[in-house]
Amino acid sequence: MADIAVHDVDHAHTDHGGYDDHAPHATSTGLTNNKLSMWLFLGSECLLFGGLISTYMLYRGRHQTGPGPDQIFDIPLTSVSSFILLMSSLTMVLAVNSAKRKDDRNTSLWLTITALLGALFVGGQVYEFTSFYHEGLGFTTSLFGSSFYTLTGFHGVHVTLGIIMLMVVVFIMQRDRITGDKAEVVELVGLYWHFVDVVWVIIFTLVYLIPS
Amino acid sequence: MAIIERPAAVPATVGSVAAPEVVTPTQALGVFRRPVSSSGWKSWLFTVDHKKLGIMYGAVALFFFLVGGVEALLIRLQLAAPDNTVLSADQYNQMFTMHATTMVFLFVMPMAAAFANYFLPLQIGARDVAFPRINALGFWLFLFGGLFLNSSWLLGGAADGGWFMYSPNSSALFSPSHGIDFWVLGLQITGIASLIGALNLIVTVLNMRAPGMKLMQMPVFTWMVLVVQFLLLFAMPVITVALFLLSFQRNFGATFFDVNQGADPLLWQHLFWIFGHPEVYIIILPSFGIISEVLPTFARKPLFGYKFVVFSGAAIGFVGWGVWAHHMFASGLGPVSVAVFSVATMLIAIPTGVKIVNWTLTLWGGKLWFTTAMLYAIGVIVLFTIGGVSGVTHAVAPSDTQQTDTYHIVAHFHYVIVGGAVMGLFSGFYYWWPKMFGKMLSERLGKWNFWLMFFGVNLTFGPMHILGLQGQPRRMVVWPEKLTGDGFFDMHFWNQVASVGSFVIGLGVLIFVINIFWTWKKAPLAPLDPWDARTLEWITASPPKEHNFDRIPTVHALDEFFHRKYEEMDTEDGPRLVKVKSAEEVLAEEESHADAHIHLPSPSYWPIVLSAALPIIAYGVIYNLMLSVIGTAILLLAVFGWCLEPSVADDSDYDPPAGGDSTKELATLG
Amino acid sequence: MFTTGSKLFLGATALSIVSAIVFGASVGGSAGMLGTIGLISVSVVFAFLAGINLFTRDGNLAATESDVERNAAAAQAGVGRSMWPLAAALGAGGLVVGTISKPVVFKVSFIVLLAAAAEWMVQGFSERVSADSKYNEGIRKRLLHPLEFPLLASVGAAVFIYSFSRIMLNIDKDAGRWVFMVIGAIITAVGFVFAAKRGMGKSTVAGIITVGALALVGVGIASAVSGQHPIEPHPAATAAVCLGTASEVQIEEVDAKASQSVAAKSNPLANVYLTSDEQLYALNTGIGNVQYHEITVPRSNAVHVLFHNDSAEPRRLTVHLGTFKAKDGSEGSEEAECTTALEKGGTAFLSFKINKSQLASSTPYRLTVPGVEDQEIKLLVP
Amino acid sequence: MDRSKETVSTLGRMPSTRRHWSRAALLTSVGLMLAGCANNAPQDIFEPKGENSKKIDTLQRPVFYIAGVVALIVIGVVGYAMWKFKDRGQDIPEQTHGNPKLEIALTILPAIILAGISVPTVITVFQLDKKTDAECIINVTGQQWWWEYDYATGQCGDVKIDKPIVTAGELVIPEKTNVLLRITSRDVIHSYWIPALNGKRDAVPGRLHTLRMQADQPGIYTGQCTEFCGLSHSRMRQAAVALTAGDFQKWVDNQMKDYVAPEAGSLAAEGEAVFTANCSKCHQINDLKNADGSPVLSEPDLYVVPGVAPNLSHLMNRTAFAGWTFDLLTDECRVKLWNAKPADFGAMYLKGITPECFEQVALRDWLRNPPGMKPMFVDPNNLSSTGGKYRGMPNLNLKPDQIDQLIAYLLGRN
Repeated sequence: MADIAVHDVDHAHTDHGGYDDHAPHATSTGLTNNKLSMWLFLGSECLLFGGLISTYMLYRGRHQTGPGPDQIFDIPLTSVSSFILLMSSLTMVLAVNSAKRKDDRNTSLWLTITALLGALFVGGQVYEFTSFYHEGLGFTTSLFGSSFYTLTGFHGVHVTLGIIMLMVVVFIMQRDRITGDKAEVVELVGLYWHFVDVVWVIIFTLVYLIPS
Repeated sequence: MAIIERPAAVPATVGSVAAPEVVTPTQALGVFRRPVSSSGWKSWLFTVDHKKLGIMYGAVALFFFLVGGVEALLIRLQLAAPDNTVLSADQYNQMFTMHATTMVFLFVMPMAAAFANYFLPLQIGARDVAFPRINALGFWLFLFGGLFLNSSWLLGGAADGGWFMYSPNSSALFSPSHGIDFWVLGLQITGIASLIGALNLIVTVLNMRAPGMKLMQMPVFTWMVLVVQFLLLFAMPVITVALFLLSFQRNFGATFFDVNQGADPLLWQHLFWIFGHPEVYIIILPSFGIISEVLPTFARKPLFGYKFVVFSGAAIGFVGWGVWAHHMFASGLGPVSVAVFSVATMLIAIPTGVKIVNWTLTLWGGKLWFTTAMLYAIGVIVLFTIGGVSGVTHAVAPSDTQQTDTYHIVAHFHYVIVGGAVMGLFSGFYYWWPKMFGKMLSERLGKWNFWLMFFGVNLTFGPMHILGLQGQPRRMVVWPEKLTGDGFFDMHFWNQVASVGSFVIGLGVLIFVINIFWTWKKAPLAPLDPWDARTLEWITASPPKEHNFDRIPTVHALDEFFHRKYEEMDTEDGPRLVKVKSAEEVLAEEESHADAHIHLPSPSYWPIVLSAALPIIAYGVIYNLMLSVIGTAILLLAVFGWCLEPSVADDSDYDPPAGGDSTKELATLG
Repeated sequence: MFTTGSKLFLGATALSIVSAIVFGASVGGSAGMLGTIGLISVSVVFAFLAGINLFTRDGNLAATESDVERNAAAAQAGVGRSMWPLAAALGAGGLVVGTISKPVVFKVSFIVLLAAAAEWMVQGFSERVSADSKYNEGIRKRLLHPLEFPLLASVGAAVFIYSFSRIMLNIDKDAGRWVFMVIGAIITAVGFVFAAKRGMGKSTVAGIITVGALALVGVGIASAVSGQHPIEPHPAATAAVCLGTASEVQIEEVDAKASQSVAAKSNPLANVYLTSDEQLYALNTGIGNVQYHEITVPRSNAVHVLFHNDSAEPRRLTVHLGTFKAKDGSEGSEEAECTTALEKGGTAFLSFKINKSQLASSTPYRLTVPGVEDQEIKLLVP
Repeated sequence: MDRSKETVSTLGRMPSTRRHWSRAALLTSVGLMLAGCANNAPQDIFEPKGENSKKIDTLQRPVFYIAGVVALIVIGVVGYAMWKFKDRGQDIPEQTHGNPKLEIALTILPAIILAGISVPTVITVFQLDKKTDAECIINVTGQQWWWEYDYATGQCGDVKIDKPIVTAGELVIPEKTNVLLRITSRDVIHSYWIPALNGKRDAVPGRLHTLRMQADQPGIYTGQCTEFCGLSHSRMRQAAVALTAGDFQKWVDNQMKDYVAPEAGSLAAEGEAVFTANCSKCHQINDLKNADGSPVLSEPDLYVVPGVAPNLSHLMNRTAFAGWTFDLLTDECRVKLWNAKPADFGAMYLKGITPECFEQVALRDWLRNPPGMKPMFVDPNNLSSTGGKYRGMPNLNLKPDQIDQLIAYLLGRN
């Protein structure tokens, strides 16, 4: 999983190309290199989650031992956490907005709020996993256990990395280390954050809602 | 890589307080300085220059080519006699697994990456790739991943499940050594290298083309590399998922392929081949690109049907996603899937055929100059055609159920991969060597090299068609003196021919290695434009300067360089092409308008540090998770060190330090 | 003479050797072994670093000239305040406490000590880099930010996440949802309020958010200490349940909210149908529409059967896996496995493996549906 | 590549002495080399012997011809262009960028050829997958490194099977009958392939795949596991034996017959005791009784990973053992059986392994040290990954006299 950290951070942040620093927008597509690569990276991520979701769907209902999804899912709780994650997309939009208006104070504020909401979501997931484990669904218990924990775990790791990225942007902004285009950095993290949210909506629908 | 434009050096004083002869920061900081050297071993270790990285990619890939070649020779030695005992069954299984893995992941792919790295920015008139440090990271990940993978030989045996690693044979129950763990994690590491490389090159091509260069004016090599990068971008995550599932199963007890828990082993096959079939095109398309550069150059006319070649390349890349199950015709998919994938597979023969037709028609009516590069390119047309038509025979699904997993398939894909991909890469070596090193590979040795390889390939893989059609399955450690029950089956002759052939190929490769050393030590400097070439990479010095172009060329046409050299003149005999300028004159004109401000990124420690962390994590997964924790700490440190590092080195990093009021900006983030 | 850096590393070497000895002597077992080895490797590393420092004179030939050292501006400037000695002392104290109390205290103290030492070292080092304190600060940041930022972010996130999940585990399950929602709402609302109130200073905002987060962490720690609400494991289907001899309550628990569908239906050995008039038959894979009441099952083979319930009653499919003598020769009881009870139209996989020939079992292998009389599918196991 | 049928089929089966002849060919001439390649190859995919493989053959033969012709044309054109347009000092050619009409034509041409191929392909795919006309069902299960056949109860062609038959290595089927194999595996993926009768089909654990088999006339048709399956992949072979309906009835009757106990006091009777003590842990011999009259039940699930070992009740009715890798017939008898006319084949085959045709060497070697003959995962010190179970047959350290006794006993298992 650590390697995912590598991609994420690489693409969220930047390197300077061979082109002159003073004209960062002189690209053939009009998108900056960073933004283009973030889009491409997210495209690639789609297939990562596509593979994991397919694995889960293939094995749906094929577990032999241990509790099944309908027996352990706590749909109201997960609905709340899904809603909280969606709210964090809203606060992320506000952060991007503030960043575009060069409003440092509110950018930091909204980034922090987004990170807190994300952390709340992950906290809910940790709680959920702990409960499931005590209810008899371990990682190695059944096909359902393995594929469920792998899929949602990968998503949880993505959210966690997103939180770390948000926090680091806040730190760096506090210490005035961004001298480039702040708005773009915030926007890149935002793109990633929205992607992770959208993936969750898909997971929530396919994994939690459909079998019940 | 040095920064071209540095602030004027100021006296080495720092600080406003008293004491004029204070310790200068650079001296006090010692090893914490950022690397800035542009020569010496440090300049290679910490470089972010796409050309240096390209050369390192190439050198390491060649090394792994030799490793994979030795493995192949051992395999053929084992199969040179009935019931042979050169290798034990276990060793043989490791050998063919690692031969395939090494050749695919550690030779052909990175060798293509080497050419792409070196020539793609040059061909589109860029000063570097979009993300130079990520480029460096990609190389180091590939190197460390490859070394990690091969370290399994010394640590209890390499992977023994075949490169396709079908479950459940790959589970710990059936393969208890750590070999497969090394394989999984090693491929995971090199996979990251491919993925970030893909991001980088796509952005480079889409965003950083020289002024005036439209997409349809890009050289075909660039085009094919672009298609390949898109394939990588979408294929790598799929194999990543498959590898994660497998390693979770082997290392953490997950149940993904545990049949007793109700799992379906075909899941692995689907995931593997959804990656694996695009992988075939990932392997072959760069070589198609190379010969699409070489053929026009030595036929002295543009590529016939440029648009058709480009679109057929893109079509191959696209349709390549819809044919993965043709590797699984015998897996029991059901008739509907088999029929659909069978027809889809036939479809892909059409764009491939288009390419062959266009290459042939490029030769037609040309003025053919048979250099070694040209011979290799023509060799690709011939051998790939043979591999292609035998491919059509297995697109026919019922026929494939007779042929799959026999030597007929081995023959087919070796004609495609050795005859198509590897010969194309060799064409690239001979064509671009003078550009990369300023010296030409010996043509005399080159011809020997080519003919030995050409005959060797046919001698090795031609007979395998017959063996396969006679029913010899693949991956057999021995073929017996007599098969049970009949006693007549004669596999001796063609197996022995194939073994002899493999050593002929080996000899050819040896001559190539000799050629490299001869060229390095003895060869004179090459002329600026030895082949009368056609594309942008030749409008600069050989080897190119660090910043590639003194002035970024403005592009007006496909084959820009050719059109700067030649113009159509009216003569008594009608219009004729006449050389109006020499390459030197073209270059001189460019240099006389050199850009005043050129910024290049500085070298960095972080790529190599970051990539070193991954094998540590991987060893930890296999032996002790504490090691992984340490690796992760190094990883985090490197990632953030990376992010907080300015693209251009601080003045104080230079010796003597520049200091003063630097105007240099930090990277966009931190 | 010893340079500043090498003094530091020599001290660290000595300290780690001593702690290795103390630790090795006091903690036994494999953990002790591991820890001792770790500490010894740490001391080797420190010794190595000390050696390098001695050899390179801190990377600076001039540093050996005592004049320069004494005259360097930084050497004369007052040393700034530092929290690291305090942290290091705390860590060292905790280390000692840890060796005699809980290992977690030891681990945490060790990490604190390590972090403090690293910070202290770099700070001390950077303060002597040059005469320009601003520049020195820059050096410190350059060295430490890559470490501090991700560590602070991930540790912060981890503590927050952990605390919140402990709260959720501590309080009642139903109340948890509300708490979850309320905390989320508060965070969002606070965001909007602060965003609107531009008059508030940055530090006020940061302070309030920090206090809030700390409160949550505090409650979390308290919750962790007080334990978690009871979570019952789901009962698994036992032979008694499958054979219908278990109590009603047990059976109901097993069937509670059972899954009714499977996504992939490829290649089971047979599809078993219970028709609406409660007739049981099997379709053998690979053979058209012939209804079977007898299936030959190879031994030791993981067999998947797909059960479709078309009867109006909730029904389960049970496979009777035979009765075997126990090791001591006594007669055993019949073994069985089953699906959960399916509603009408539900499908479920039943997987089983029969290892012994039918001769070995005193009862026949067969598929039945509890509650449906006289319907069975014989399993022939040669 | 495009090997035509002519060379293969006209030469027919060649006696084994010709092998040396073909070795000489190796050194002499190209023509002789081709003859060498056309040496008798029982797994040649161009020699179909049943309805299904003939369908494949009819489909693939023209494809091979077309493929060959296309390759020759391309290579010919390239060769001609190389000669014709060699640099002889001519002008630099006109910089033409192509000819769209020609391009489109040359794109459509292969499309038409492929469309022509694809229609019969799809039809054949569905024909070969037909499952509704089976006249006999046999479960085929692969494991490391041999095949087990379970004959399900019911009709098989004209023959009624009353109780399940379990055999290994050699699949016996009635001729001219649509047999449906239901293929699966107990451990890793294997692939069942009898080239003369049909294409291959993977044996995937947890899945059941079907494969049609039909043989036009009595005979023995060999094949090999074609999915890589571990250490002894190359020593996992199989054969299908087709018999006339009458002969098949006899074969079934023989499988059903009661256990023939060896004469008391004979060498074979001692062998029975050795077998019960050592071999019966894994290998089943139907109706073998303990001294107290209770049935001897094998429990391979306790000792080997796949949980089964070959049923040896009628070992001497098969012509090879250990994954159908080592012969039980002497060379001479094997050649006779193999070259038997279809009409005589059944009788000869049903005789089984008679003492005069019994090739003892391989079986003795096998009993002495199985892993020495066939690499298997049976090192008793290295079984941690399998929970103490073997993958394959371990060395039982039998003494020479025990081997003699066992051989005598097994010779009676027909």
